[in-house]
Amino acid sequence: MTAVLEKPTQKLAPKEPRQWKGAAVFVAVAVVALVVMPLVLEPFRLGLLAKYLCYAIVALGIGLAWGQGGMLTLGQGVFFGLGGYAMGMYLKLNDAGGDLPDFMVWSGVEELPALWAPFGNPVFALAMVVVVPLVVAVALGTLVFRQRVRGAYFAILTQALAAALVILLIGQQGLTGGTNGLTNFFDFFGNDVAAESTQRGLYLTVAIVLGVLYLGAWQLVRSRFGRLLLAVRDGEDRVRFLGYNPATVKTITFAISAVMAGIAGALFVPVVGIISPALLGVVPSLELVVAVAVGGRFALAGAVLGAVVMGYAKTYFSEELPDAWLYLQGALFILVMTLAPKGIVGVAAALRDRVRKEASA
Amino acid sequence: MTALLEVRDLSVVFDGFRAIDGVDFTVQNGELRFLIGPNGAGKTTLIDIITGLTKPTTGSVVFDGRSLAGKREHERVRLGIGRTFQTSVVFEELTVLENLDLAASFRRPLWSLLARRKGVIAAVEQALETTGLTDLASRKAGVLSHGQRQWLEIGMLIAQGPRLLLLDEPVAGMSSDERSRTGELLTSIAKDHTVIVIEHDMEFLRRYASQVTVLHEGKVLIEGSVDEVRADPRVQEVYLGRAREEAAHDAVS
Amino acid sequence: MEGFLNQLPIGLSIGAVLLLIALGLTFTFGQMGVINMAHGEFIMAGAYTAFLLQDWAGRSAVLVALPVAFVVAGLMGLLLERAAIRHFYGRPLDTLLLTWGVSLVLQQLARDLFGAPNVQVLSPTWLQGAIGPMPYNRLFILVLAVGSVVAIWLYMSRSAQGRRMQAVMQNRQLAATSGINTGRVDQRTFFIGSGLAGIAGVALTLIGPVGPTLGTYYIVDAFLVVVAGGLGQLRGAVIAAAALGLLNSYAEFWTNASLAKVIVFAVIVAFLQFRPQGLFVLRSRALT
Amino acid sequence: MLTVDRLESGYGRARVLFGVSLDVAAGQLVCVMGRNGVGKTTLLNTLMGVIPATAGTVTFGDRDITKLKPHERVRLGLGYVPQGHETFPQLTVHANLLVTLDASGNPASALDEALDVFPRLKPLLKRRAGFLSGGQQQQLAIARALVTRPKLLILDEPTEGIQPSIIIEIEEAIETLHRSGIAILLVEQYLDLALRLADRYVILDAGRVVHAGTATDLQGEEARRLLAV
Amino acid sequence: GDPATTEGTASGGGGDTIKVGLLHSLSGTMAISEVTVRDAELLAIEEINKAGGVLGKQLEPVVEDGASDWPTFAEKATKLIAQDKVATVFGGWTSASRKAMLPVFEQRKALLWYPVQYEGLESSPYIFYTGATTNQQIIPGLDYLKEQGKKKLFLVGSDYVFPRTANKIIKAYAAANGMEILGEEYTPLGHTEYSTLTNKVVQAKPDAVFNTLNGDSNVAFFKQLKSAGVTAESMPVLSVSVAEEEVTGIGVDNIVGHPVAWNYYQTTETPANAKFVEAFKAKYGAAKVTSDPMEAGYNAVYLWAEAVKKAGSVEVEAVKKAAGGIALERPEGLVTIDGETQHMYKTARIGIIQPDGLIKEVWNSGEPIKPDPYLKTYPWAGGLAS
Ligand SMILES: Nc1ncnc2c1ncn2[C@@H]1O[C@H](COP(=O)(O)OP(=O)(O)OP(=O)(O)O)[C@@H](O)[C@H]1O
Ligand SMILES: Nc1ncnc2c1ncn2[C@@H]1O[C@H](COP(=O)(O)OP(=O)(O)OP(=O)(O)O)[C@@H](O)[C@H]1O
Ligand SMILES: NC(N)=O
Ligand SMILES: [Mg+2]
Ligand SMILES: [Mg+2]
Repeated sequence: MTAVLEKPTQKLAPKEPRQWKGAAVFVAVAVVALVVMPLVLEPFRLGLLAKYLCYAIVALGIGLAWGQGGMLTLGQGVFFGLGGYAMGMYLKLNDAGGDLPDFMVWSGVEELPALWAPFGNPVFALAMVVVVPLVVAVALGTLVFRQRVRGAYFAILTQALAAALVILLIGQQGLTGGTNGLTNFFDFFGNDVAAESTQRGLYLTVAIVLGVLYLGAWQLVRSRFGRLLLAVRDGEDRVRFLGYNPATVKTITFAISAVMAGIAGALFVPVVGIISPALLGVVPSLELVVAVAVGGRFALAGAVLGAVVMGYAKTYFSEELPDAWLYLQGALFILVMTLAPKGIVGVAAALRDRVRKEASA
Repeated sequence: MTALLEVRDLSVVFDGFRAIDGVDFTVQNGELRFLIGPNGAGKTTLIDIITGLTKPTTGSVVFDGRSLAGKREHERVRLGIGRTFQTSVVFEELTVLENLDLAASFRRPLWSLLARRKGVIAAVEQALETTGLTDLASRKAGVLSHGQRQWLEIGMLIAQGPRLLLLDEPVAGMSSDERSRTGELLTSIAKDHTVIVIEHDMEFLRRYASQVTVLHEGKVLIEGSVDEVRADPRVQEVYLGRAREEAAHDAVS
Repeated sequence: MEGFLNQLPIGLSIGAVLLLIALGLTFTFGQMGVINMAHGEFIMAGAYTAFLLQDWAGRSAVLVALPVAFVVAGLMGLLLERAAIRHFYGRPLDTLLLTWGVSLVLQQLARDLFGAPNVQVLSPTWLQGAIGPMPYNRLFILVLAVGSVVAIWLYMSRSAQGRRMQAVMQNRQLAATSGINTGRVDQRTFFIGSGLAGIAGVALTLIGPVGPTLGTYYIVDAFLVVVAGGLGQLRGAVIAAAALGLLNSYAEFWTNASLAKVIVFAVIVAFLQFRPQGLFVLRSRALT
Repeated sequence: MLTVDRLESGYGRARVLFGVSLDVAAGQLVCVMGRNGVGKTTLLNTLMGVIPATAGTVTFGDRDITKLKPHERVRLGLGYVPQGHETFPQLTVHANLLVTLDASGNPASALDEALDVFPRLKPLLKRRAGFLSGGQQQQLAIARALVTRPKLLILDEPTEGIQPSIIIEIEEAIETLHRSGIAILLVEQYLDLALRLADRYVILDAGRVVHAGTATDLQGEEARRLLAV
Repeated sequence: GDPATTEGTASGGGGDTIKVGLLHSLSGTMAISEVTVRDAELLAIEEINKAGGVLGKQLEPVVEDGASDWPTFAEKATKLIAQDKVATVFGGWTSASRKAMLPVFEQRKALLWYPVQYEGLESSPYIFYTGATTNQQIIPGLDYLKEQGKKKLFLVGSDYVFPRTANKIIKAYAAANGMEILGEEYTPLGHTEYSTLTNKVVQAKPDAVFNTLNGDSNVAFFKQLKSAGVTAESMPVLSVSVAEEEVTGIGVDNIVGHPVAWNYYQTTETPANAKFVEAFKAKYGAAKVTSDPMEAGYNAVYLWAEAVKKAGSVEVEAVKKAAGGIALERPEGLVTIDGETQHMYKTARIGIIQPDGLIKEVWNSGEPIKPDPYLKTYPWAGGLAS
């Protein structure tokens, strides 16, 4: 083939984006999170931060699935819950030390259910934290994406999935603890779960896990796969004609986001001390989507930022202005969606551009 | 030459309307085939069926000796069938380069896509040069004009390295100069690919086509050289609109 | 056996409730591509309208409230459309989140205006009683649902306004450049869709609680109807509501309320395997 | 009749038009030409109010319409056929025409007149517009604009993707309309067709008018050069 | 974190005031019920402060919102204890919220006063239960039905721990008392479609229904039961979670004549209640009603204050030790703290809903019943607490 159109006038030097800047910010944030926070925050507040970071892990997955892949999942709580229950079951069995967990006793269960038995093994339980969300997400993804269920249909289906799982969990009180969920934990891998040192260690663990997952997600987004994901988001049908199966791309991404949520759920349990169906429902799932939107859904950093900011805001307002929280949450959300659909990150970028422009003018 | 694409007794019915009605259609390896016919004749639908976008009601499509029945869109692309669309659809959020790169990468194993793109693959560089989009390589495809998009789509098609290219009105909306260059591009592509082009521009046809198939009301009306086809009274009747077409031709030449 | 037979009219009446709550949602989605999570709160507004009208209309407030609630909820919808939604056309998922924010605000507003506890709406004496297993008030809802469907269908297919609505939905920019005042059409559409929620709210006072969280009890079910029917498809919504009503009724009859909900969900997922876009799909040749 | 003065517009921060001025006198047919991507469609969209003008004015008759909404411009007598044979896909052909008719407030006869210009649409009246072929859709699109009885008809590449015989019909229709006194602003890529139809022409390049004149000027080498890349 | 609050005040007793935490759902589905309990607790605090406070110090309420979300209850409990260093917490409604808070109080050795009737089978050393346990509400309710000659029961409840446990007890009771259970149905919290359930109930033809539905579901249930033609005469529905507050929302029409079981009604005739109702209406409006959980919350503050006075300190272990045996005349009558179980001796009362929305007592246990959360004194309940 010869060049019959224009001759190239400029050789293609693959531009190096300002990567070192991103790396610098990441390191700075990591230092603050790992060194400064444990020093300046009192234990109770550090525990709260650990909780927000758990949410941030879920948000990261939502950012990936929704922001990058266009899959608005309103049922991320499902995977959070699956991870959380896997961890909770292990902790309960560990605490019970061979006896029946407390809730089974008052629920009239006489023998440890077969489903529970393997969760006494910590390795198995930890594996299930990843495997169960993965399997559910792959199964659901394969079913729905293959059939090209997408957009609003997908969103509503995931929402219904969350609602259904909550009902199912509540209905099986002897197996799941019902609405109460699993709570009253004592021992976390040999440590007193309520002890300050354990909680600090947990905080650091959550922060490190978040950092690692963030880097992984970042790499994913920058990769060809990430480009492909954007392409699927913007033109799923067209992608088929490039020789890719969009269902596979979406299922993989959805599964990754589900695994992230599962890991977050597992970390949440020792941090907060409870996992209950209410955490899996539509509302918490939606709240996290909102957080991602507030932070900026098109940037992974936005998702993480949004989760932390909204988590903090919720705590702050429920302490200071409990009656106003719903108004504030609603209003904040309306404002962000109308005025700043790209969220905090988008606003920041716009401001930076303006400052640059003025500086150069 | 052997047949690369064989369409046998193909029909498709939409809500009782026969858009394709018993089409037999064969394209040999290495051919540059033009497909013309009135608006609504079923040209796009035929391509839709070949590429898996529409399911035929009856009939078969055999590509390179293999039946395409039951194969999904992306599987057909993997067999080497590439197409462009009548109204171009490119990924607006991706740069021109990234659009081309994705088109060129589908044969890689999925896991290898997890690595970042380093540099520019040869096929992409080639496609950029061929389409003259090199200067726009790092621009988002969303800012391209209609014509530039069409070129980008052709570029993506080239970068896919398909064996059979199906182009649906590639020069629609282009200025005459742009048409010429696209025509030359097609001719050069056709040297080592099999190409089917749908086009309405008779001037373009006269310059670049040899074999032409005319569809009409879902059936093949005639197949032959450009001159044979143009001379056919039925083609003039249903497609060309004899009097003015001649007049127009005379006026220009 | 009698219990089994009774479930048939019960299923249909459940379907009528589902249809009534989903109708406005289907309408706004079908015509505007807006997924209105605040729909439940417009329903709530309708219910509170009936509550407020009791003061002078007494026990027949329900009747008086139907038109009033239509207008009240419609105006709320209009306000929402003007204030926010009009910036969101073509971004259905964003409207979903936006309107969720609105629903939170409206719930809290109701709590502040009417208090957190449920309020009392007494049903008219002439609606007390039943034919077999079918209470009059359920029958009333059934009639209301059927009537609303017919009215909307006539409006959409027979009136010039309805046609204009469809035009705007299908090609907003083209509609504008064809001389249609798209802003006006949007307002009207949202008014009607929200107004239907108001009617549903009045009807629900006959059978359920009237409080700030009223909307949240129905919204998921309403969405399921809309999804199963094919977003925005009137006949899809009708059939889906009836089918889900019957399914729910029999599933609960044989198992229990919790399992019935899970079964309904499972059936919908399975169903979408065959009909990924719901019962009725608007086909088009466009690629996404 | 239509006066465009130093019009500027674009998309977001990207400017596309950099001060375009042109006139269309009553009954005149003006052809806008230029390569792909020079801003022809953007110009027409700005004229119709689909995208806002960032500077400059558009005057129609003696009215400044720069700030009007698209539907208000239609009511003043601008008819628009956008690029890419646009329709209301789920409505029937008939409903496509009707909906435009009743938005314009014209009597039903306007619809019959439009169908007389495009008789091929008559057997298709009950079909859904979205399933028509490109050529059929384009005829519908022009017919739909005619139903509003425009004083100025704006057409964006009406022959794009259309079979030769229908191009001839469309060309004839445009000629007929032009002769009947309607002013026309036409974007067209086929030079010969433009030459046959236009009274005057305007050539755009990179968002600016680089050449304007009467149809006879366009025969010149200079104009042909400007239209080449 | 504000260091001033964390270091200065030790255990809520060091400053000029004593901080106490009030932790109820002020938002979400449970707000309907819990806000009223908080109001009653605030009233008690106000009254105690007016009377000179406790140990010469004023009580300072720190109000937090549990938001109808159990993990939030755990979090806010931690906050009240660790950050505000309150002397004690009054809070919770649902058993789930209590179960979520329980480990927090036990691990941090802090005190919770829980004011709602519940399913029993629990006795945390760091919780005082001022509502009824099962032998003070459910069992008297069953006794009443038995006495009325209702032998065939249908059990309807919300799907969570209290109704499920209550129904287990009811079934054991029925087995021992020659009663028959014709059906047992649970619906999710917030469920509003009761036509199928109603059909099942009507088809089963029970003598009475034992209702452990919670919250808004009661509204839908009673409305739909009424329109199916069920009346209090033909088939009484005994509820244990419907109080004065809920009657309005259900619509008096729909529930009039049906029995309920509690320890307190607004109409209960004691001098203390006359004062309570008057004070409550004066503070919150004449249209407000008082109910059993509100009274139990109101009592909790007084009982704690009494224990502090007796201990001479707000220190948790001292208060716990002092609490046993404290007896106060409360609106429901004499309430005595059982030091062993940290539950109360309470008088059981059956009432009938009146056309004015209030509840008229038709039966009471005569004297306060000793709390027996594990039903150890009921032979038929042997297997329940295993
Ligand atoms: N999905 C569909 N449902 C119903 N009818 C359809 C559908 N797709 C195509 N058609 C009809 O089939 C016929 C053939 O359409 P097709 O697009 O293949 O024509 P074409 O030859 O490509 O025309 P053009 O040259 O105008 O692009 C048209 O009449 C069209 O209306
Ligand atoms: N939605 C858009 N957002 C950003 N830039 C756009 C958009 N649409 C068009 N452009 C840019 O505006 C310029 C002019 O586009 P326009 O569509 O007006 O060109 P045109 O002259 O009509 O070309 P064609 O002959 O291909 O139709 C192009 O460079 C294009 O990249
Ligand atoms: N304890 C209760 N009523 O949940
Ligand atoms: Mg075509
Ligand atoms: Mg254009």
